Amino acid sequence: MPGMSMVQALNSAIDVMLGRDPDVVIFGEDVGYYGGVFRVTEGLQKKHGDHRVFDAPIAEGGMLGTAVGMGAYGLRPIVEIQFADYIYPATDQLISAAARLRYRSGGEFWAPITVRAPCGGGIFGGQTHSQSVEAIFTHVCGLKTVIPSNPYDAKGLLISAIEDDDPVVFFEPKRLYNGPFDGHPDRPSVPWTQHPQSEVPDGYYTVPLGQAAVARPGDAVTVLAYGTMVHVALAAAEEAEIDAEIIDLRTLLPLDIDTVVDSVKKTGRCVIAHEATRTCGYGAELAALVQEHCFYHLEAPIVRVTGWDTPYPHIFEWEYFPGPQRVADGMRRAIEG
Amino acid sequence: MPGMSMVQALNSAIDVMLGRDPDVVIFGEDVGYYGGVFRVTEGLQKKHGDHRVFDAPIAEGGMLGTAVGMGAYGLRPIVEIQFADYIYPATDQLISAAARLRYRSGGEFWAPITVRAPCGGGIFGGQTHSQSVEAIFTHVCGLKTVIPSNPYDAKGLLISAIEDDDPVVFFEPKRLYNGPFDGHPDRPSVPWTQHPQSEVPDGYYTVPLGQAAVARPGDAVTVLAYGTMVHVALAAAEEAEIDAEIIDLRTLLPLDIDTVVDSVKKTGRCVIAHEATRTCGYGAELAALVQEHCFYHLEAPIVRVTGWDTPYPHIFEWEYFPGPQRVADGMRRAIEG
Amino acid sequence: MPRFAAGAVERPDIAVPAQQTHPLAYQLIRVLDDEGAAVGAWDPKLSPETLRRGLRAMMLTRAYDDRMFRQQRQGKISFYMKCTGEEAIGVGQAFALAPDDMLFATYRQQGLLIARDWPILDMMCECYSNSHDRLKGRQLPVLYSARAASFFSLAGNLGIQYPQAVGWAMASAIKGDHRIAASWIGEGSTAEPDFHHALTFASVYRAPVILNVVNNQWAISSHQEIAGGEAATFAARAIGFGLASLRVDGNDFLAVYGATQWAAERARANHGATLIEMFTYRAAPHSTSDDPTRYRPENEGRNWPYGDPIERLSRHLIRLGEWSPERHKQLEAELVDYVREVGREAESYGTMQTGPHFSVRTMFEDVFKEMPWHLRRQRQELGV
Amino acid sequence: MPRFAAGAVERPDIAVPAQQTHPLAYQLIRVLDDEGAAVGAWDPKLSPETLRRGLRAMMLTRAYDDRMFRQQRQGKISFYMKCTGEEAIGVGQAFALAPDDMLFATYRQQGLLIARDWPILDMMCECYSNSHDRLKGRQLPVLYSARAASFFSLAGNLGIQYPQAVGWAMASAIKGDHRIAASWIGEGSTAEPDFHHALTFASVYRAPVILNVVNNQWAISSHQEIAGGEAATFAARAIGFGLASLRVDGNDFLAVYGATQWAAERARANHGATLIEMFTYRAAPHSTSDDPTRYRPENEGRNWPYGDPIERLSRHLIRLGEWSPERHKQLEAELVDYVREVGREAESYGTMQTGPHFSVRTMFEDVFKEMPWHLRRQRQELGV
Ligand SMILES: Cc1ncc(C[n+]2csc(CCOP(=O)(O)OP(=O)(O)O)c2C)c(N)n1
Ligand SMILES: Cc1ncc(C[n+]2csc(CCOP(=O)(O)OP(=O)(O)O)c2C)c(N)n1
Ligand SMILES: [Mg+2]
Ligand SMILES: [Mg+2]
Repeated sequence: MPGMSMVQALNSAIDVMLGRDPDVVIFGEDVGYYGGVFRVTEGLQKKHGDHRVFDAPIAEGGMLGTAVGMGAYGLRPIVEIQFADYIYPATDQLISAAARLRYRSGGEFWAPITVRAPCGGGIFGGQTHSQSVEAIFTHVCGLKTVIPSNPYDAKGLLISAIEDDDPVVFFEPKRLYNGPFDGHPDRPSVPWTQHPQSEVPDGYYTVPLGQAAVARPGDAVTVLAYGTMVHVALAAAEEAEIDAEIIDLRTLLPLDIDTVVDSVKKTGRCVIAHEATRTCGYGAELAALVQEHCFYHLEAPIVRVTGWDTPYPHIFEWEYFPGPQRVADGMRRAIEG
Repeated sequence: MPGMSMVQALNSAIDVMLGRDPDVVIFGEDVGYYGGVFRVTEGLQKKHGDHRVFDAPIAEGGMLGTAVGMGAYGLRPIVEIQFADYIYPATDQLISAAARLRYRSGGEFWAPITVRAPCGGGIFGGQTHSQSVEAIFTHVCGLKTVIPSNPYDAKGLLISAIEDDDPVVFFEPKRLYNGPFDGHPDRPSVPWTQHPQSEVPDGYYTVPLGQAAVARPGDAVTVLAYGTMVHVALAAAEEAEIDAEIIDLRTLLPLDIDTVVDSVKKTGRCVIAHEATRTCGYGAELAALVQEHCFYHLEAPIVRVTGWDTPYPHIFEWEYFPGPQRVADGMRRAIEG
Repeated sequence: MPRFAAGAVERPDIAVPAQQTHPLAYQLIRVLDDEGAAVGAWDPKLSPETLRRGLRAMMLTRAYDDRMFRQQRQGKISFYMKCTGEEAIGVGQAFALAPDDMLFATYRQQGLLIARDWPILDMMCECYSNSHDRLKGRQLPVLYSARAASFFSLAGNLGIQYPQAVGWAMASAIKGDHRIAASWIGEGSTAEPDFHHALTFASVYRAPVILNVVNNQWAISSHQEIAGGEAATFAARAIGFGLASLRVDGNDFLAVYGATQWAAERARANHGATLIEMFTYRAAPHSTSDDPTRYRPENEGRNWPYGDPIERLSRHLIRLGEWSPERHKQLEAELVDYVREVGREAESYGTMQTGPHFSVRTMFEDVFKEMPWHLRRQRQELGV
Repeated sequence: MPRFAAGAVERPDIAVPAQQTHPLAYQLIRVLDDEGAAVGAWDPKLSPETLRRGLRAMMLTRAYDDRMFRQQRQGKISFYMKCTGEEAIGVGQAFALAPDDMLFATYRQQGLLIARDWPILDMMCECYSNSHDRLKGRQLPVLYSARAASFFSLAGNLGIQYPQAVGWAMASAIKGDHRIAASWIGEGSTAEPDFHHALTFASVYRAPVILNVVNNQWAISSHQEIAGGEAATFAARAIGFGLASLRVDGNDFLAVYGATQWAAERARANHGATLIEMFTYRAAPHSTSDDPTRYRPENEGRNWPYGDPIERLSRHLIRLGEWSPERHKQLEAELVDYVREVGREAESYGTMQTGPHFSVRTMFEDVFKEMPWHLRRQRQELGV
């Protein structure tokens, strides 16, 4: 059980699955020989061969299109989109084909595809290397959407995604690749090895899709978060000394509604935090659901702390990013009503 | 002031703008010689020439891509996407280019494009001729989204959209093209001519973007709706004898928040109705906003009455469609709490 | 007037470098001449028995289309699309492929299914969305799916099947499988990105796939020039990707068969993909929603120089002494009866308007393999 | 070893039917031979003065790149991309185009701006995201926008500029304007749908546009074969669309100029679009985030048979008696000084880390022409 970074944990998940299941293949831009621009597939082509791990032409739509065909054949393709910001050319194949296939064919064909893409900001990547686009996909019936927050979950969830017979969009917060990030860019960065969730088994295990985790139990307010924002929320709770219950959703669709509802019923207050732009973001759905299920328990309006409704600006990264200060303010607002 | 159908009103808007502004052009599949599969551009090529009104190759992404270039040149292109279901291949150009252009260029370039697309079900079109995809675009900063519910608004809003210097996605509920539709498919269809909102001036006028209309004043419950669902909600209120205040949002982004908030503060109850799939639909954002702004006025959970989270099934169109019965049930739930 | 004579195009070896096929992108492979004789190197030399089976499948396709088109006019189905004039493509290509080669078609290759002896009863039930519709009433009429016939689920979205076929073929190659894939796209739809993706990936990965462009001259109201068909042939699109290219008289059963056989052998022997332009004519309206008199010259269809595929094959068989006008008439009548009879059975399982349909409960199934909580609750909300 | 000799390719009339240019897709237009002489029909016969200006612009581009690359290493900017070895393309093409022709470039044609005498001060301020950055700190370094130089806003998204150029050219044609558009795309990015759309629309609407593929052999770590470059040349992609095609030694300033001039005249005279493959070599890493030693042979760059564009033009001028090694050295030193000096001025307006930047308030501007209520409230929420 060595300490693994999130990159290593993802690499291990793919390695394990390539080893266990001869139908698993992975491809994408720079994924093969080079091992991916974030090194997630490093060493895998050498180990498993270039029929299983290969480079793709720069055509995200072509990758999804061929992946649907591979899935229909019986393979379990994993597609790496180099940045979530570049997933748009693939939306038609993802939405019109992969997500609808089982339904429209009466269950005859399906698309057991996993689409991996680094998401989120925090690396000065500007507006085309920082986006969080999950809400486009959570709106699409037939897709599952997953965003892990730590190495252990990343590996276990990715294995579940690969084994899943439905198409899964798997977003990886790139700011967490090499260490947990609490939203303080000015502080020295911490590697995963010092974090308990970097204890990752070498072999096969799963973290089931559709189950949230309580990242921090508490009574004062419920914070619904995922990906990087889990760490930011933890920092916010600590720094503001608020006894928040922080829920790491892990899977956005299907959502673990029970964990969410139980917590909000207990605290009576709710903050939703995500990096994506606010309007029609996934937080809107969470707010709608929470008020539907917990209306009579809510003591104050649900607060959304999110990225602004602007592109991710290069130089104002940290003014854009919903850091611990803003999350703490949100908690206070939710508590004070 | 003859009675115009929605198709005629849209045709008139485009005709007026082609006449007033030499920079307006319109193109799309079957748009030129034939006049469009729904006849919205009928006669316009003959009248304004094939340099202004023309057929496009079957490439929604290519249409948007060239439209962005035309916009940068100084034209005001209108692009017709034959069905909203086929807008996905255009998402990259729409999101990554059109919506971001003004921002990323520091205001040097912009994309004064109007993208028109028939949306919604009710014509037995199956899952690829029935979709309501507005929530994908309302999530994108830099895009405006409009959905009219009647001929008068359709013309006035379309002229505003064409004149707008930002990209506007303009969805036309195809079930309303030739008559208002109250959600009762079994009743004989009514033409627009019998409806007051078919009184449409021949010439130029605008309905401003960003302003909702109160389709029916009332005190018992607020219903937020747009497009076809406005008529369904009106029928539901009448049939269930509920004194609902029905708001026709008309523009989804930017939303007329004041009209929404004023109404909900008055009634204390809110139903949101749309045809699109529920999860992360535009109704989620409305619910989130309403509880943010009206929490202390709300007397019961906000209710969403929407399409189900499935593809639009061919034969179960009317079981899928959120008809007057379901809207009335929603109102009752919102009233009873 | 035919611009290209039958038998004039040479037939390269299946192992030839793709570049050597490129001149063929500007010619037209034809086997049946104006007299109904089979001439030249592309004649697949089929037995009279096979030819008669091909003829029958084409005629059945047409009879099936005719009835279903009328069923729409009678309000029994919501929509229909015929392939009249294009029957040689679906039927001829299915005959030339192995029965387990995987087909990624458009809505205009119903002939593929019929040639594979897929029951028209099953197809009709899909069109009626009735209680025997295996697609549970979910799809528009004509958007079939038939895994048991190695026929991939049809999409309403133009073009998206094209790279899927390439992906299937890549998978077959990865697995060392002998099966190949074939796909079809309308000439209008070649403008979609999927066309580009399919050609790129087929070239880069040398996928064992046949990519067909059915150039029936029209895309609803748009002439093929709006897809760039005047500036170059659609077969020529292969050149820039180093793929083999053939251009074929799509109304000539023997040419269709011969070219497909060549491309299939080439793919199976691992020499790569072939792009085939099937040059044909959409004799029918685009669909039941369409009125072609609004946009195309009245006599265009009648004056179409390459004739009707059924008449042409029939004439060939007659010339061979293996068929007669009388037998043709008789078969035609038999097939009309047969389709009517099957149609009655299909209707007995329900029509769109009258039902019975699948249970409404099934509306919530198959969105995912297992139904998540939110769909279960929505089903409860609907009370089914 | 050069496979293609300079001066060997014939130069058709600009009004020639596109088909007649298709053989050129498989050749390589070269003007400068190994001795530095200008030979053959494609020699644009430029004045020594113009050649020296071209040389200077290329050398300035390189000096600019070198400094900015180092600035990134020093943490003063977040990211940088050089065009080392490819300078002849941006510079040569800008020289051959009219100053108001509209350019839709990628991140690797900074030479276009420099050749148009766009101030490198302005470019530097963009890279620093400082208080003089006209893009208000919003964009990654190198993603310039310069409307006054008829240079369209660069996107991080590969390929999306390509159909935009076609649309701009269509608009120019609709308006009867004399201006044409030009666009660039990397060979790797030709796999994107936008490439297909651009070619299709350019063909169908006969748009006055020049579409360049910069084949620098690599797309980050992927060799051009992953984009289908081994099966056919990228210039050959034009054939299937009936567009004119040229394939050019992109390291040869004169060939680049000559070919661009030909395509520009052709477009301006309404004979349609040209696809030009600029055959070159990415001598530098992909970007500051990249380590090419991980994926490409060590000596590949050194052994590149087509040489360095700056050395080649310099040698040509020397051979003409219009330049000398001493003047070259001196100019090089001058440009380094000049860039340093401008760099200091730019830094005085702020760097990424130290600022000053634009006001944070501007983060909420330009999303729309007028700020809607929700952005105003979000600005208030941030308290700026
Ligand atoms: C992505 C997409 N865009 C538009 C349509 C609407 N549409 C349906 S059929 C058709 C014409 C197709 O023409 P072609 O590809 O030539 O095929 P044909 O009908 O002639 O067989 C159009 C535009 C669609 N189904 N999908
Ligand atoms: C749509 C999209 N997909 C992926 C990327 C990531 N990316 C940036 S540059 C690059 C390689 C481009 O190679 P090429 O087109 O050959 O241009 P070059 O860098 O060689 O000039 C990739 C894959 C992107 N920017 N946009
Ligand atoms: Mg067609
Ligand atoms: Mg390159």
